[in-house]
Amino acid sequence: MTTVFTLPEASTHAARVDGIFAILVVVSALTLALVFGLLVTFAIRYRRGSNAKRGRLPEIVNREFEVSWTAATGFLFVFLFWWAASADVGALTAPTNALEVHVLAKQWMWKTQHSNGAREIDELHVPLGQPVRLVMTSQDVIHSFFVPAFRIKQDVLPGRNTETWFKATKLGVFPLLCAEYCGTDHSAMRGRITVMGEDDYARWLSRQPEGDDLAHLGAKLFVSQGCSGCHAASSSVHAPKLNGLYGRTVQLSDGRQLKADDAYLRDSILQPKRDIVAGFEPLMPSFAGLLDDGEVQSLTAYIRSLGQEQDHE
Amino acid sequence: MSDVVLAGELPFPPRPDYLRAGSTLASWLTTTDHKRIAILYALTITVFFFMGGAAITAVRLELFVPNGWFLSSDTYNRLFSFHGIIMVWFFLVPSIPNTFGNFLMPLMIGAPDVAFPRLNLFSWYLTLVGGVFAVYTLIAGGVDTGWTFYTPFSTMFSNTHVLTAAAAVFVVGFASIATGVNFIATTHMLRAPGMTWFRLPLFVWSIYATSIVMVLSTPVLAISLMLVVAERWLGLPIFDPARGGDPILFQHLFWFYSHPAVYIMVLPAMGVVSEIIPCFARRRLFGYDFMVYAIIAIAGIGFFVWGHHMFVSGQSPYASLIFSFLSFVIAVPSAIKVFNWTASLYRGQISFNSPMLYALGFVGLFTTGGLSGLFLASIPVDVHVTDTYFVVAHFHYIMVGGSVSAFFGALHFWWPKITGKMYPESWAQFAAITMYFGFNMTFLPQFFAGYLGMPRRYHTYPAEFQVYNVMSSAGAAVLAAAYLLPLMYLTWSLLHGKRAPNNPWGATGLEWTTTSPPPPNNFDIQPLVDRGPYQYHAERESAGTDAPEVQNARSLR
Amino acid sequence: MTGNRSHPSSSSALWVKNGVIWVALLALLLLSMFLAYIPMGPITVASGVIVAVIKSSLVVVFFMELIQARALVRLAAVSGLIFLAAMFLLTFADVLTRTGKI
Amino acid sequence: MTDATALLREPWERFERQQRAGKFGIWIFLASETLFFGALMLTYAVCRVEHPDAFAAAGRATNIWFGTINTAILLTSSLTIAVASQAAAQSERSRTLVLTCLGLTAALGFAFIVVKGFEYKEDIDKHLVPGAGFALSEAAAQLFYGLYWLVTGVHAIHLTIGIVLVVRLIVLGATRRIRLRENPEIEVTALYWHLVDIVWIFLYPLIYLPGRAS
Repeated sequence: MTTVFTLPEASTHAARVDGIFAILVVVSALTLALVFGLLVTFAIRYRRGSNAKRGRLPEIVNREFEVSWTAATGFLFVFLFWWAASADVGALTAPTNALEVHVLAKQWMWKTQHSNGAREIDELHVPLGQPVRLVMTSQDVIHSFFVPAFRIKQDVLPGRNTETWFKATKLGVFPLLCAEYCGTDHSAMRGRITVMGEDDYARWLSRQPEGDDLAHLGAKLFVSQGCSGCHAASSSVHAPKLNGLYGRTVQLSDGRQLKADDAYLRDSILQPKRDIVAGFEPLMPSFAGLLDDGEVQSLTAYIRSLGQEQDHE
Repeated sequence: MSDVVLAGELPFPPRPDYLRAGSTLASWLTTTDHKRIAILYALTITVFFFMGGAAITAVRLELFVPNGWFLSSDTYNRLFSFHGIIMVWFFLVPSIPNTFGNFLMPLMIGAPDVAFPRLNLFSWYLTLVGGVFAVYTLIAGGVDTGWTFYTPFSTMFSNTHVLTAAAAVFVVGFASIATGVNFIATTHMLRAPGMTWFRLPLFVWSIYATSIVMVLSTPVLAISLMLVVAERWLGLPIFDPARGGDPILFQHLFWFYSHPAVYIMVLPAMGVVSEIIPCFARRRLFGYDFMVYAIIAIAGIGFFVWGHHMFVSGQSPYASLIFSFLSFVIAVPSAIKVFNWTASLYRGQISFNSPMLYALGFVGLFTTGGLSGLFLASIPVDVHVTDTYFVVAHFHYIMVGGSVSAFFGALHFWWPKITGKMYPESWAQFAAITMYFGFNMTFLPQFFAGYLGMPRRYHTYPAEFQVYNVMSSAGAAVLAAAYLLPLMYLTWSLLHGKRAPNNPWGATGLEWTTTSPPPPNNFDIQPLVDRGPYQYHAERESAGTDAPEVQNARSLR
Repeated sequence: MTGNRSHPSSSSALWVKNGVIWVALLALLLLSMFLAYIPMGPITVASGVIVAVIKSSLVVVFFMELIQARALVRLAAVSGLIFLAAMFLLTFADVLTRTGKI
Repeated sequence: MTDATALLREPWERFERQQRAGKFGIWIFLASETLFFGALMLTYAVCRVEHPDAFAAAGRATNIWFGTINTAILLTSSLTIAVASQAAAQSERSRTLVLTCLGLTAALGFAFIVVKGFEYKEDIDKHLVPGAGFALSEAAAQLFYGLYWLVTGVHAIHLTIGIVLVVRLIVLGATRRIRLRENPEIEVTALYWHLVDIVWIFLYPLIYLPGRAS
């Protein structure tokens, strides 16, 4: 049982967080040294009965003195805020070429799914040096995807997608933990992130059981659930066509405009009456309760692939 | 020190003080005397303090080994939830305002009682009813949602006694609103003639600010718990994700109360320390008006920073930036207070009685807790350390290192005034020092475990964190022992303690001008105030600590 | 006399003084109902709330006599609203700028 | 000086100070009630911003006539208790006026509860209770009705407390066990009643007016 004393910096973000952490440690150490130092020296020097000099406070220690170091403290804190905020704002959105992984959290396990359909439980294999974007949702309560080595943590909410991203910079296996209390086995809901070399990852990926990738799975669902009846390109029913839909801005019946992203597709499947496309009747039945989150993610991937085929021709 | 005989007045014939003004149980249970109600509260919160302590002792024992040894995960979850709920709402929130605030605030402003005495007794009974709900919840099997009651776990997935736990907190919430209303009205309406706002002792200021925070934030807690109960018990969907409910909305409502709540817990402690340090350093408090503005600033800005609990909850990054900035801003008043306490020691005549040890301990531990708060206010670091033991260490440094130390400091500082008996000084100093080191041994390792990635509320944890947990559990044993010591020697002092004079510490303040313990209506003659608080003059004193001129009290009638 | 609450002496004057406010309140009620049926998009939604604010101000100022109350009481009345406004502002700072809507 | 010393109570020496403290105390409590109902309004506002169409559809399903009549009733009750409170503050004989106004207020309050009862019955018949057989198709409409039942229920409880307080004043006043003239309790009860009325003034546009225009 090796006790851990230092945490590996295994992602680009980790280095930046540790930088800010170090500054804050230095500032705190100085302040603590100042406060403890003053406390101890005053306690010893001005203990009752000592023959140190008493009397009125020296003139300089007056109102301006207090105002000035209050302002100094204020500026220091605002500077610290700016320094921390700038690092945070920079790391907000994942780079566009990020590898997308769908994470599904359910009471007390992690299900990860690569874009080519490879599925893992409490495991995630990622390539070194390539940004990975995690699109996460929960099937029951709030969980939290926490990888200490990458310094990332993001709550996973039911009924909604939350995202985070990282770019691994060290090979190895790093613990994955659930950080938001989620019931009995909250402390058992742990996993491992394995960072592999570029080619090892490709070999590992190809060896995965040839489960359909998300898009093919989505295609099957598109037919079996009856979506093709109205939305297929060949169908005569007056319903919005989905080819090339992904990424386009959609004109809605009440005048609003929405970008057809993951969240829009997901809402249209689960709550069709929410955003009705201009020129169409709200006839589509809701699939909430009929499709679980994994199937919704596959359908979304399939609809996205419709858009991409158009770009290739 | 001889009793201070008021200029030219014969000592009044001995009358029964408030303790002996009636000895039947009924006289205690139907009293409207703020001093007796303070004693009732003191007993109530002591019982809850040791109940909460027992729960966490079991947890600390369980965490000696990575995979636990005598608790199931469910029991573990109920124990830490019970510890949280009891310590927050049944000990820390009422601890200083309802006991020392109730007892001392009327005395310090020269009033015979609080503005609404019957409302004061009613809020104690509300706390009792809340306590009954809490004890029922414990006996019936406990609640496992943590003290935060996050949805949708609390509404849809927990099969424990969430309803009675929420009812307990709901009822005790209204007790603190009633106390808040009472104290605000008292501070405004019942100050002695001459006691202007800037002659108020800082303890009264801190209780006044705490009351405002209590009155304005607790209703939102009542609503958030009512919504959980409505959804769980009446089936009215409000946070149900399947029907479009927003779990983050619950967190907004909950933290809108729960961050001001931590200022409800620490502001009175700051008031206590601002009374103790000048008295034992024999010096006027440095920068009195800055300390007042700092208290008001903390109470005010305290309402705008709650979002720093939700940086990783899915809250929008822009809101997180706003909350992060406001959280850095609120650190400034706390820094002012720490520097002013330290500066108050300069050129003083410092004596190290146990209240002073607790107060100095408070300044040190509160500074550490406050600085670790800076880490949590900066978003990138908070993303890494939130929901880990780093956060647990942060808020324990402020609540246990700060508020509980100040509570024990106040307990020793005003013990002679409340009970009329002196406590054994050497025992008290030993307990204070043990508590200081026991506390640090318990919570310092948690900072490291937290940064290295050990999440909070974990029954079983990765093996590499064992050494930190063993150190913390060992420290907890020392801390528990340190908490039992005062129980023993203070009970001893009640029975065999030396008779306390009116002003054993030579302190200024109206509460020291009346007898110890005070008569039922506090003052034989209405005090008149013509100068500010803390009239200590270190330079005129040689080695002794004879009492400086107290507020001269002249007959008004 | 008791506090600074000067009142018209006779009871009929009382009814007239308060009756005027009461009529105004009922008129505003009907106005808000009427405005709700006019399709003006967000203005319709806002009209309901604005009329409610006017009605409640009338009740607070005249029926609850805040206009004659001491400054301290007015401060107490306003303090609740200040922190309520802060709660709304900061909560909506999150809700309105949150991507990945529900 | 008025001989109100009968109403004087611990720890006050002068009646006028006690009266001021009572008024100041109730206003602080009303500030906390503002946040109490304000938090409920915030919950409604956030849910409505996140589900505008569902809330519009749900708003249309409410019966606006019940809402308008009830609002009118409560506004009238505010008038009567205002007159009662102002009459009580006068020095000369106004006891009958105070008692009649308090009676009117209690009656109007009771009328509101009765009308509310009919509305609840109609809502149940129209299956507007969130759960299995919910009438509207939008899922988020159930959020609206979850809040509707809760908010109107909490308001009804507060109104019932108000009615009890007013009836208490009537009974004690009529049997001369307490002095109605310059009794601070009347003003305190009136202020509390006005708050319950103001809460309903805000609930009316939130419950009954959404979605009327489309």
